[in-house]
Amino acid sequence: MVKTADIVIVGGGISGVSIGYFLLKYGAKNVVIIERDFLASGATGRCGAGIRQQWGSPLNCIMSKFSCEFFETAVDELGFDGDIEFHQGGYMMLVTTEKELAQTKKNVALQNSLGIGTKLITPSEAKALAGPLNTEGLLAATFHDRDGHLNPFTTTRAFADAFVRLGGKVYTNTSITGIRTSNGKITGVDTNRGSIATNTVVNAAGGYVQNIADMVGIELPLYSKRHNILVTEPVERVLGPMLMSFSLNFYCQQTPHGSFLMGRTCPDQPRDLRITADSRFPVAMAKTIVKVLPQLKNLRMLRQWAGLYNMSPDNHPIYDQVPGLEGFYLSAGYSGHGFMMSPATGQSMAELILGLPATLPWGQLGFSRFTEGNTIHEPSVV
Amino acid sequence: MAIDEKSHILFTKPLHQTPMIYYHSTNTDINLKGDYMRISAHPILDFERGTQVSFTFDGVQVSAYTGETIAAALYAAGYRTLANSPVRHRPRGFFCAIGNCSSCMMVVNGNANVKTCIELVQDGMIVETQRGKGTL
Amino acid sequence: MIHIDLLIVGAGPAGLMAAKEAGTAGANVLLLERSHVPGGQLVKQTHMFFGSEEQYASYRGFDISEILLDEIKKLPNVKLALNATALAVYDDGIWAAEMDGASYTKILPKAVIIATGAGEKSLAFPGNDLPGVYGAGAVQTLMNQYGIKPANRVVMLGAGNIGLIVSYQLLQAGVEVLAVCDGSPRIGGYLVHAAKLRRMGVPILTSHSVKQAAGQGRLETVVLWELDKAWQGIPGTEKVYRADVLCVAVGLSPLSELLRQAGCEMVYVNTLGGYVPYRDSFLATSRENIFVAGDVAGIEEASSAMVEGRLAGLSAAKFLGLSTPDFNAKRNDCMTQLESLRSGHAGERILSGLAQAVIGS
Amino acid sequence: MLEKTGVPTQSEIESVFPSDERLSKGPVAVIECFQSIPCDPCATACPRGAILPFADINDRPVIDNDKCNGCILCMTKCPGLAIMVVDITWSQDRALIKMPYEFRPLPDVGQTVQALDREGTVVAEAEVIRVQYNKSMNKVPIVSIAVDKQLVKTIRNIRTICDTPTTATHTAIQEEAQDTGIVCRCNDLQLAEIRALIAKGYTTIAELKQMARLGMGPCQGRNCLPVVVNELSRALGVPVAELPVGSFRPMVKSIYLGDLAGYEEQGEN
Repeated sequence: MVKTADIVIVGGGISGVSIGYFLLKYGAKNVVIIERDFLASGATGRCGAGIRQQWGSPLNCIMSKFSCEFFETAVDELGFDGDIEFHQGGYMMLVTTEKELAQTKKNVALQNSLGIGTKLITPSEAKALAGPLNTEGLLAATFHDRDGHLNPFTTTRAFADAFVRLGGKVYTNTSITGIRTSNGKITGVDTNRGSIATNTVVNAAGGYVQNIADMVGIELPLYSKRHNILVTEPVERVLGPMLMSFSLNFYCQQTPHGSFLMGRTCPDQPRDLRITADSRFPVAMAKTIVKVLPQLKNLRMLRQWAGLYNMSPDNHPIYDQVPGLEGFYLSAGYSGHGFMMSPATGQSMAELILGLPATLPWGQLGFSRFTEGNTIHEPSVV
Repeated sequence: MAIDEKSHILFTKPLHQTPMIYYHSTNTDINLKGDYMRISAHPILDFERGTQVSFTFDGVQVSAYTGETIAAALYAAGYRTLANSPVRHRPRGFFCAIGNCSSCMMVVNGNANVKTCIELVQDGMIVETQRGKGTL
Repeated sequence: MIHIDLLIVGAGPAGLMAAKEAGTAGANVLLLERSHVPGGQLVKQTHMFFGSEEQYASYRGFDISEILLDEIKKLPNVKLALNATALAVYDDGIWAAEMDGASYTKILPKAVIIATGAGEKSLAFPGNDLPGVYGAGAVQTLMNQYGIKPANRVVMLGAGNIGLIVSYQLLQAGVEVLAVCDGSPRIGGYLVHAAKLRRMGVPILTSHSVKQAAGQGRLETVVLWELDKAWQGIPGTEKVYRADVLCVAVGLSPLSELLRQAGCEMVYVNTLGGYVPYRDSFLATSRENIFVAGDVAGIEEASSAMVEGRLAGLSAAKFLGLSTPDFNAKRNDCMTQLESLRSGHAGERILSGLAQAVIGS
Repeated sequence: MLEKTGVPTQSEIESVFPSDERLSKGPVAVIECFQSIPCDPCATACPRGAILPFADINDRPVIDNDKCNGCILCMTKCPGLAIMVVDITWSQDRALIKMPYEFRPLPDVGQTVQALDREGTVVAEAEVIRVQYNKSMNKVPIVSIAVDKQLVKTIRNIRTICDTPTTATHTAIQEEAQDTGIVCRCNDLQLAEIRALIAKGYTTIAELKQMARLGMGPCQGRNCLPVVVNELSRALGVPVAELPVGSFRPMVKSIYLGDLAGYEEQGEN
């Protein structure tokens, strides 16, 4: 294990490996990723991995457009020898209430103005794009054909392989046991395999960021909560686009492997770090999905699991240096969208840490927005 | 619609490109077919068969007895291949016969992935060889 | 939601005995059996059982199943559900099950006995997925449960008790057994079983394994070869058999998924067949209301499974506050029987395994 | 040798046979139980007490040859079918052997059958003298055959249908070098693919699940995991007990979404 590093990234999920990759791409040296378990073992490996550019705030539109375009060429950019399984079958958002329709029209106008080619479509157009869809009760839908979903495991590997090729070091099965500070500055980290002297630590520990912040006595304005997902047995493809609806409370995709993967927001989820399966979820999810995709009643659920959403007060991430501790950076609070935003996360954090000109509006995502009343409103969050 | 054949494995080159050979499901052995295969004289056991029913397998009429699983009835009728495996399209028969594995999954009455080693036959069932992952 | 005193998963020898014992003590019991017939592996055991009178020695397995079922039918507080599979256990104590093969339900039991048994292990060799390469237990099911002759000519891989017994049963069904082989230099099963096969003219090839299974679309040929002391095949020792079935009897592995989901602490013990739960000597796991019995707690003979089932039934009843005046006598009897079943040469491996899995008492 | 071949040696057979003196006095049981196993039904099977009581269930049976009258009661109780009765006094030149025979068809009285030794080799012909089979016999028919007296310690079985058993051939068959055998039937993964992934650094079950969908199919890993943990153990030089096993998630068995959706309960969310 190295004794010193310029930058230590805590967490080998999609955000950590993306930050690591972009740091090296923009000229940083001696960057280390410390992962407690194995790559993508936390929320990344448990997420739905949907990719969409259909948002209601300009910030999210810009960040997600950057990310989606990155993923389109990621295999080449990262020089990956595998497949990240980017299925660009489009993302279809179903609208079932008048209020939702009004907001959706505003969102589409915003998206179009920012170069995102979302279309507002009729129920019959939606049916033509998603054969198994039950359009009963559907007022309209939006569709953007460049959205889709990815394989979170291989995408993480793609970043990690590039990071290592550029000289980065990844230490898996390695836990941070302490963070050393001196005079309000980071001086190093301790791990179960030794200590590393460094002046910069990036806390990208996903659901566990507070555990890391606890080591330096800092309370973050974030909390983690459980989110449930289930997956079915695989069948030949019948569903092209990824489906989602705020009013119906679900998202669902058919992966390239053939399985259907779906989730919904469940109330009363624990806000601790429990990621055990929820006994209530399968029935609730099944009731929802067989209404939207009636054919799925003849498909079998294979497995369910849960992961952590790291939530922020305004459902937007924090990309910032933690006030009061120089060299301690935070990239967290993605509120369920960390995977799809991960290229923007990497780009933003690299620019922030290396002091580069901002090409993305990460300046709006600092801690000060909470104290100065500049929180960001996103009307389109599950 | 075809599923990407390589998607199951990400870093290893396929060991050998398996051609899409669908082994003939009607590949029966005359010596292993029909009621000859149903044991009549056994030193220990007396087999009480249920009532005779029939179902179709890939369009061919097969007779069976209630209380038999689909896989058992097909076996007695001389059929050994129940499915083509999901990626390599190799012929598959049952393996565990008690629902522990996935070797015997077939299309039954239009539903794919039915474990036929534990699913009992019913009169008029439509049973088909499962090719690959099956369809919804 | 079904509220019940005791949920027992699996109506094999262990589960049936557990239901009988806990039911006799007065517990309301729901006994789930995933198959359409109760009895687990007993229903296809046509040989006489070893052991002692208390474990129905000299009775044939399928007869024992009938005896136990008759006793359970006498207990109105024990409900046996067939085509009923326990699907999941959650941290809120709720269990999910598929009932009647088609409906989902939730169960909130006060105590649970896991008696799910074991599954057959497989082995990787060229051609191992050809139709005709089957688990030995699978062939036994086909032959003894459904009365279907599985083959004309069989090669058996494995000379443990399952390999030997199934080979003999194949002969009884009129099937020619070409050879029984085993990678080990010694016959693992009971020698009386081996002797029964040998005097029928079946060769037993120790230090031999399968090199390859081959055939066009189905098994036609099995190639065996001799293994050296490092268990590597020796080129030039190949023997080729024209067989239509190759049975794989390379051991059993406990079906412990539910114990995992329940968060029971597990340990890998090779001599018990794989991952088994830590338990006390009365079969309580690390989760205070979950008990185990039979092969899921470690692969042994069905006679031990029956005694373990009885012991787990007693332990669960006691946990439920239902212990009867003769509780101590019954429990001591179970302990004595288990001790005796495990006391001989064959029990040495089991005892060494249990030493790693049994903690406290 | 017995442990390797399943066939007792001549001295082992001699060790369980009564003396020539006892044999000359009439029918007597011979128990070929050479291994200590937990089994004791024979100890209580004899109404005359000819089989001595066991101190332990693992004891091997000992016959009091003076009490044994060569009846068949113990034979039908022995799960190992290890008991036969020999009577060298049955006729002037032939001995009678009574043995359990759990096969069909049963021979007819008077039929000439092949007599086999303990390796199944035909050593003589024998005449079937008696076939005993009734309900009290626990489905263990007893066949009595008359054989040459010289062969009482050799013959241990009969064959009623006389066909030639198939033996191994030496036809060369095509080797499929690329086929290393299926480890996972659900996702069609071969052993070589798993080994390649392990060699690439995916050395936990959890990572193999992610990268190859190992153990993620409808069998829920029941079939592949026991094979793969041993592969990992061998490749890493770490005992299986020390390997992390990954997670086990609901459901144990796949269930239709339609069945889930049909469940009604108050308080679902």
